[in-house]
Amino acid sequence: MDLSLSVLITIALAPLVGALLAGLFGRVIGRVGSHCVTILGVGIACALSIHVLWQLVSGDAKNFNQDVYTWFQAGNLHVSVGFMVDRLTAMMMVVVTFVSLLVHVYTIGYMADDPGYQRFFSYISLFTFSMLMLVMSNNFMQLFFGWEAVGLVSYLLIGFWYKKPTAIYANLKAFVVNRVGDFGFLLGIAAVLYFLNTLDYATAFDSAGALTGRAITVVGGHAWPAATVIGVLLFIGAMGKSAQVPLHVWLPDSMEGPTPISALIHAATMVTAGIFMVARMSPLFEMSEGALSFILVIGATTALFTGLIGIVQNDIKRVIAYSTLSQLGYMTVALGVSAYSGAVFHLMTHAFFKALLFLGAGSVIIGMHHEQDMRYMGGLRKYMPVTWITMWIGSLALAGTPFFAGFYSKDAIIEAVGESHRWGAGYAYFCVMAGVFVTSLYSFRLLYMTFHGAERFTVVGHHGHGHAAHGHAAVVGGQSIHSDPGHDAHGHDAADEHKEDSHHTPGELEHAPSESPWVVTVPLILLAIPSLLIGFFTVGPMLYGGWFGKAIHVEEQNNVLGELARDFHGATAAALHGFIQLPFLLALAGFIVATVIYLFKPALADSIKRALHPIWRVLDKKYWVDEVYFAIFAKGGVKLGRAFWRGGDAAVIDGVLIDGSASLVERIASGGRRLQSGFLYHYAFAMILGLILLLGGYWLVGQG
Amino acid sequence: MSNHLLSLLIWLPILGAVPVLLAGGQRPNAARWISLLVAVATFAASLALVHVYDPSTGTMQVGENLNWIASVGIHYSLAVDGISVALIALTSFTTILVIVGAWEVIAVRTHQYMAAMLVLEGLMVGVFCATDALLFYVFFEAMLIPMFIIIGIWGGPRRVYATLKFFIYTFFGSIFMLVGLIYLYSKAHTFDIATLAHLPLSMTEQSWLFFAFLLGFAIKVPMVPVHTWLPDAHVEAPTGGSVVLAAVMLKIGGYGFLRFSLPIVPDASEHFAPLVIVLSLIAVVYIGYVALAQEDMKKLVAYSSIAHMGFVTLGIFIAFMLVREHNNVQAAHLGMQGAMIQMISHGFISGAMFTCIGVLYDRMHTRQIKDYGGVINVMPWFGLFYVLFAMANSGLPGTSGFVGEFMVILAAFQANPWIALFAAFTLIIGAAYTLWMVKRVLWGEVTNHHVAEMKDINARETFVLAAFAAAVLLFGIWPQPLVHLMDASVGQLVQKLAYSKV
Amino acid sequence: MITLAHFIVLGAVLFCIAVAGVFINRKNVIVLLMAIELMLLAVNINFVAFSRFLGDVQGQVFVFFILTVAAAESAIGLAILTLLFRNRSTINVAEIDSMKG
Amino acid sequence: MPTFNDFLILLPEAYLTVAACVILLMDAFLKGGQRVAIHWLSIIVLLVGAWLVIDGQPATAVSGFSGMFIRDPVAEILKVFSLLTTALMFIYSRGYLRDRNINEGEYYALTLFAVIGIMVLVSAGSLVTVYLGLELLTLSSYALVALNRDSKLSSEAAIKYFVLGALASGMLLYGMSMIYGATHSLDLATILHVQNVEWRNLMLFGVVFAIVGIGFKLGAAPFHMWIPDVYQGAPTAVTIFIGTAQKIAAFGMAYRLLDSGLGAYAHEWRMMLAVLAVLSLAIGNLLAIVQTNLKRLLAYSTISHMGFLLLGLVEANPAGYSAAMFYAISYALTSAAAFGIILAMSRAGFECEEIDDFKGLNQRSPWFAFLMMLVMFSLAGVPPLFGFFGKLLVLQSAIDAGFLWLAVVGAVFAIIGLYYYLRVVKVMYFDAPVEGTDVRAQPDMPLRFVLSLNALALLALGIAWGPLFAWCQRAFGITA
Repeated sequence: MDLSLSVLITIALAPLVGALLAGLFGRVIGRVGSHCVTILGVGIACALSIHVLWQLVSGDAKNFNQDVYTWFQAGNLHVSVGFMVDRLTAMMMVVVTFVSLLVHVYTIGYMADDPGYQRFFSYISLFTFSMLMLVMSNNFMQLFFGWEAVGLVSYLLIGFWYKKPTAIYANLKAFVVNRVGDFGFLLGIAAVLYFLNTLDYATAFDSAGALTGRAITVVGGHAWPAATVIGVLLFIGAMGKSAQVPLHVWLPDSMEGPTPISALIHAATMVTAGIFMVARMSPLFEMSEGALSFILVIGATTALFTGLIGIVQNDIKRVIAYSTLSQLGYMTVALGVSAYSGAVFHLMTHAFFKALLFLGAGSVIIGMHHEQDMRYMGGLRKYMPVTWITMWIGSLALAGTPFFAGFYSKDAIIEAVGESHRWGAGYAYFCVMAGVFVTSLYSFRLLYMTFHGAERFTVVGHHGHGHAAHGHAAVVGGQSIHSDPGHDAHGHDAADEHKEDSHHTPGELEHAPSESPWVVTVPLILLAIPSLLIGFFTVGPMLYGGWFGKAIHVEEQNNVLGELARDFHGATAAALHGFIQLPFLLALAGFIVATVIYLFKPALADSIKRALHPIWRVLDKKYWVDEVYFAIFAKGGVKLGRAFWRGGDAAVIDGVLIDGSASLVERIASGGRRLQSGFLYHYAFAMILGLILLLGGYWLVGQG
Repeated sequence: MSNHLLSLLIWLPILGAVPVLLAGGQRPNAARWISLLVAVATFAASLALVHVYDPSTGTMQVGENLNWIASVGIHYSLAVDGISVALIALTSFTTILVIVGAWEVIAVRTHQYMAAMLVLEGLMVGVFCATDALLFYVFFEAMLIPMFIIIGIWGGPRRVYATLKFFIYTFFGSIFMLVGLIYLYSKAHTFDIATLAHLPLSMTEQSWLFFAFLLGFAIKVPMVPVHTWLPDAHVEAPTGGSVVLAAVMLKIGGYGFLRFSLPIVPDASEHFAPLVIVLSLIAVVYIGYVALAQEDMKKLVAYSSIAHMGFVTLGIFIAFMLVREHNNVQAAHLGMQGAMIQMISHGFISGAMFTCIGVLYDRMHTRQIKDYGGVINVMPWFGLFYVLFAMANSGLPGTSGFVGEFMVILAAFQANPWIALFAAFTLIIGAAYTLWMVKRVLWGEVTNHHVAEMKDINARETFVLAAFAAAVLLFGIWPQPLVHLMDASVGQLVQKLAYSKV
Repeated sequence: MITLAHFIVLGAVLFCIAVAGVFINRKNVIVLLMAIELMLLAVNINFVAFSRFLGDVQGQVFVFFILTVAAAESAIGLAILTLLFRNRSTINVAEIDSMKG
Repeated sequence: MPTFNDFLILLPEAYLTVAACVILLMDAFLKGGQRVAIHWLSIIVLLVGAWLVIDGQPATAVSGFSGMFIRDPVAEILKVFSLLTTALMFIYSRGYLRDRNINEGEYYALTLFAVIGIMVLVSAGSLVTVYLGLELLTLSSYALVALNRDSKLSSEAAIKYFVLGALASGMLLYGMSMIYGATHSLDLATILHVQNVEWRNLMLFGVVFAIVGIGFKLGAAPFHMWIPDVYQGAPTAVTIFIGTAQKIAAFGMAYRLLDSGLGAYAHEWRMMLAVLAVLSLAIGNLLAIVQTNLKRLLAYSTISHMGFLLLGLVEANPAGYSAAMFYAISYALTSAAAFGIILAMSRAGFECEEIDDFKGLNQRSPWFAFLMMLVMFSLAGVPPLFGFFGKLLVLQSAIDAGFLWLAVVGAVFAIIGLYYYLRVVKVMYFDAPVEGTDVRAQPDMPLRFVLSLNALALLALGIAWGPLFAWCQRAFGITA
């Protein structure tokens, strides 16, 4: 039996309904009411999504593509809202709703005593709705709608603690930087309409062939292939959402938001929208070598250089954030070499283990009473075992240990790059290889600094719970750590009472860390399972089995995965083979280095830092990208605006033209009034002059 | 009834102003209720118009024609096409909200304020349905009088400068338009726009006429560089004045381009389309930056209005390029449609933005951004609306603000990618200045005790904002009804573009 | 032999003197009245001369009208003059400038 | 020999002459309180006169006294409106005169004589009649201006008016003498049809001098110098007469001389009128900006309006004349209302003529503020008020006449003009009233009522000006 439209509509709308109820009537239905409705909504969506995926996988349902209603019909251009569901979509739907569901549950614990409780649930449900609209869309307009809607929710959530200066700075930054991407994306859509004359996926993909030979002169005289223009423009959008260099700057700052949304939006789902989009558009991207090379280089750069920054971070969430950037880089690289299913595969595995890592980090933060600086942690494994183990699983997956989910996806990408002969593939190969080492280095550094070694915090039990760390920004090693969310998380209810005990010194806890409640740990466990297993079970079909069918289109000559498929003999074999591969050795190296420095000889860390100080500084300053952007775009923009305003509007137009001409008239008038001297003889003289004037005039007329 | 529906729409509010005035300053409540009644009745009539109007053909409909000045051949002739209908509905809708919005806010000489608003409404409706050039001009000019009074009496400290600037600026533009119209009359011996549309004109004549019209309408829109009256007028005007000004009056400029420049001087319009397009793009980019630098909320929104109206002129004149140079009727249609949608949508959004600022102003009596901060802490519901409208203002999909700009950019790309590129720049700069304002006003800790004392919006304000919000969301999520209303008419306009007079 | 031209020229000369008298004189208003009378005389000379040389009597009739009106005119002029003197106790043209600009 | 018919044609004028004399006598005999009778009587006289004019109007133009006196539709309209505006002025002036104990009898009688002068002037068929009508009008006006015996300003105004007026009429006469010399005739119709004039230059000199006379009467620059001082100095009750009926008369004079007489030289004189128009527009509008005295401001605005009126004349054809006449009438009615409001606001010892006297009028008496606003917007030519359509028509005739540049000049100065009219509205509506002053309209019911009608008529005629304009057109033989 085929997919029914009503089911899909339900999937999309259920979270929206939940969001509206919790948002508008939060006060009425209360905290419990709010999380019930939203969880119910997302739960329904998740269940139905799994059902849909099952229908598609079991093969008794055809791909679905149908309009729901006409958005507008201008002339013969028909733009509608509708759903296109194939295995790619269904997989995304499941990932989104599943992670979202777990995050909802997790939030009950994490936000337990936040006054914005209802608001938060409303937001994340709204996000789920937007994300579903994005992935289920069957046309570019709706895609853009979802694209910006998730941006909006991300804006709201990053700024959730709207009293925090850093948070409201970060959300503005995130939205605007994303808009830079959307700017390109919108132009890309315009280009699609221009060349393919439709905004509908199916029609556009079918007629993609029409692009060959079409060209457009963008920069003076030089004609560009249509496909390249479209590809690059669309990908600029992806660069914004998926935080690719140079538009990556917003993602680390987005950590100002509560941890659950870091897991949901800034790791698992939203940031992968770009990857999904490119995969979805594969028929278009396949038309252009140029665009793909562009993607390849951008992705590779992101993969390596953002990873490097991760090594020097001390804020546990930021480490994971940079790791996310780096992993997104990997996915992009995969796209760049036409290994779309590889990218999507990594997207999926990453969604699980990265969400796991974030939620784990969140759990640690709860345990540490909202301390986020790893330098004040250590030895936590005995306090919070569940978190410890699950974090290990997540990190191993991230580092690409054979048999773990991450291994299959990442290894495939690396090999695919190796296979590819596309321009830039060499550079990309180096980057991803080096990236492996970097990844395992910062992953294990995080584990050791958090769970192992000596405790770097002291328990001084005099305050009541919740009045813990806040209002401080520990300044260590020249790096400032933004004040932690916990402050405000607990701060709203009794903000002023908190004022006086802001003498808190980092590393002091009121009472010993403890394992988080079940609402937190259960999601961890539920995420740990797929992080461990999903790769093993799905790698075969997804990567090499052509599981996505026509959803992903790869030109024959680009089909690197096809090459790999030939020497793929099952997941187990692949894993065993993996142990003697270069990537594993690099990961191992990273593991060893991390172990030596951060587990056995912590002193080494500082001495190395001193030894490599210039490099450390570059990384610590994140290559100064933020500073440069701020100076040029933010400050520069305002300066330019003020110049335009004062110079252009005020000075020239108003000053000279408007008020200038007005005062000129005044001056003429006050000069002219002197003619009216009041003396009779002047009056008479004027008349005589007039007479003479007319006589003269008549002479002229008489002559001419 | 329907054969006099348009007259009803014009004269009901104008005559309705008389009892309001008679109610006098002593009985402000009577004045309020009467004017609300009149406004609602007018809105009902406009809905009836929407109902009567048949969008399938897109021709001029519901016409009336009286021989006004037989000896000169000036007619009192009214008719509407889809575009007029939409704008008329917008006008009557806005007026209700303005009157409700001014309920207690306007305490001095309430009756005069309400009466002025009603007269203004009637005249604006008249502009939108006049098919006789002189009748159009009469409404076009007469409109200035009530607005002059509104800004001048109930305005801010520099209201006199602002209102004189507004009046003279606009008059300056329209007087040359009048000369142009008279010139046309002396050739055609009629002011009937439809007839003038078929009057053969040499390129030279067309060029002069084009600039006469351009001056008249560019100032109204307003386009760079004749926009400087708008920020002053907005800053000084009372909230209601700003709302009407932004929501409806500016549209009259764009509407004028459609009714005059486009059909009467098509070749000149084509020839000078690049000029207008460049000016529109300057409006988007340059004004965007200027808005970024504003410290006064109203000025900021005023400048953003200029930037958004840039899309209207862009959409209209891009259509010329597309039809004449690329012979791409489909895209021209899209661009024109986009311009129309943008007009309506900007009506809602700017109206809402100014209402929001008015709400803040009524509580703090300052419009300086720096005086605010952390308003969300004390006014959560207000914050909800404010963020919504801010997002709409920065063109978020799902709000009406997106639709028009989306269409125009798509169309512009087909004429020339660079035009689209500059136009799309609004995505960035628009988000930047709007959300930066939101950040400084709404978010953050409560900055001072004045803010701390602010009360959240009351029922009346909630009603007004909710009404705007409903419109913004409806046409954002489902623009089709609006598009359908105007589509056939737009189609006809686009047909006319191809027709050359030389 | 005196031709029409001579009379015309005479008239013109008188007229110019009169006009000059109006705007050159800055002393006394009386002089203005005289200048005006002179102007009318110049006109009369023209009319008489023309009617004489054209053999048409209308001109001379007109002259009678002009003379009568001139009388009335100077009467009113003098009346205003006395009024002026009563109010300002001066008839100096150069001092009558309380309204200007 | 004049026949009885000739006297019939002259009936309205004759009637008014008699009435004027009667009023003069009554003034001599009536005592204090009874004087009111004179007021109402003279108003009735005017209205009856208007009725006589319309009632006895022959279908086609007729002339009497061997063509010296013409009675045609043009004359009819001009007479009717000068009589009506004069009646308005009587109604407005009563309180003003009493407060300043100006001799009412003389005022009414002199005005009536002046009106007779106007009537003769506008139906003049020969240079003689033109001159006589003109002098009757101006001589009475000199006296009227000086009527306020104890006022320095009004005597100064009177002397200036007198000297310059005499100079102007002297020039006019000089021109007439030349025209007579060149055409051997004083009869306008004959002059019009004289072929191949000997001494064409003489003739053209005549035209120039005639234009000087007309320009002076209109108050067109550079023959406008008397206007500001006379407007300001004269008692407002007289200024209103110069501002209304006399403008109609001036148009009539221009029409009679230029078209009926010198039509053959249109090519020459329209150029000259164009020059005068530009000068008047410029000087009038520019100098009005810097005025602080409302009467003086209105004086300069008159000058600019005469500039517009000339725009109509330059077309030098029936269309243009009808436009110009329409403009003259619209201006007369508007300025009647303007001065009416000044009169209504003035009280004993208080001339409400400074612009600042109107501060905050909207708070003191909103109704009169509203009326004044209508007047100002009508003067500024903002639709839908009467004044706009006058401007519309004259601009149109300028364009039809091929004077597009002139129309543009007119438009430009209309913008500058707008500014000072708006300033008055601004003062009334946006400024706060001056403490300690109490500017209110006189409690004179007839005045309030008629003044309101007059001002509202500007709005009403703005909406329904068709019939009036059609009437003007018919007068010049245009049938729509």
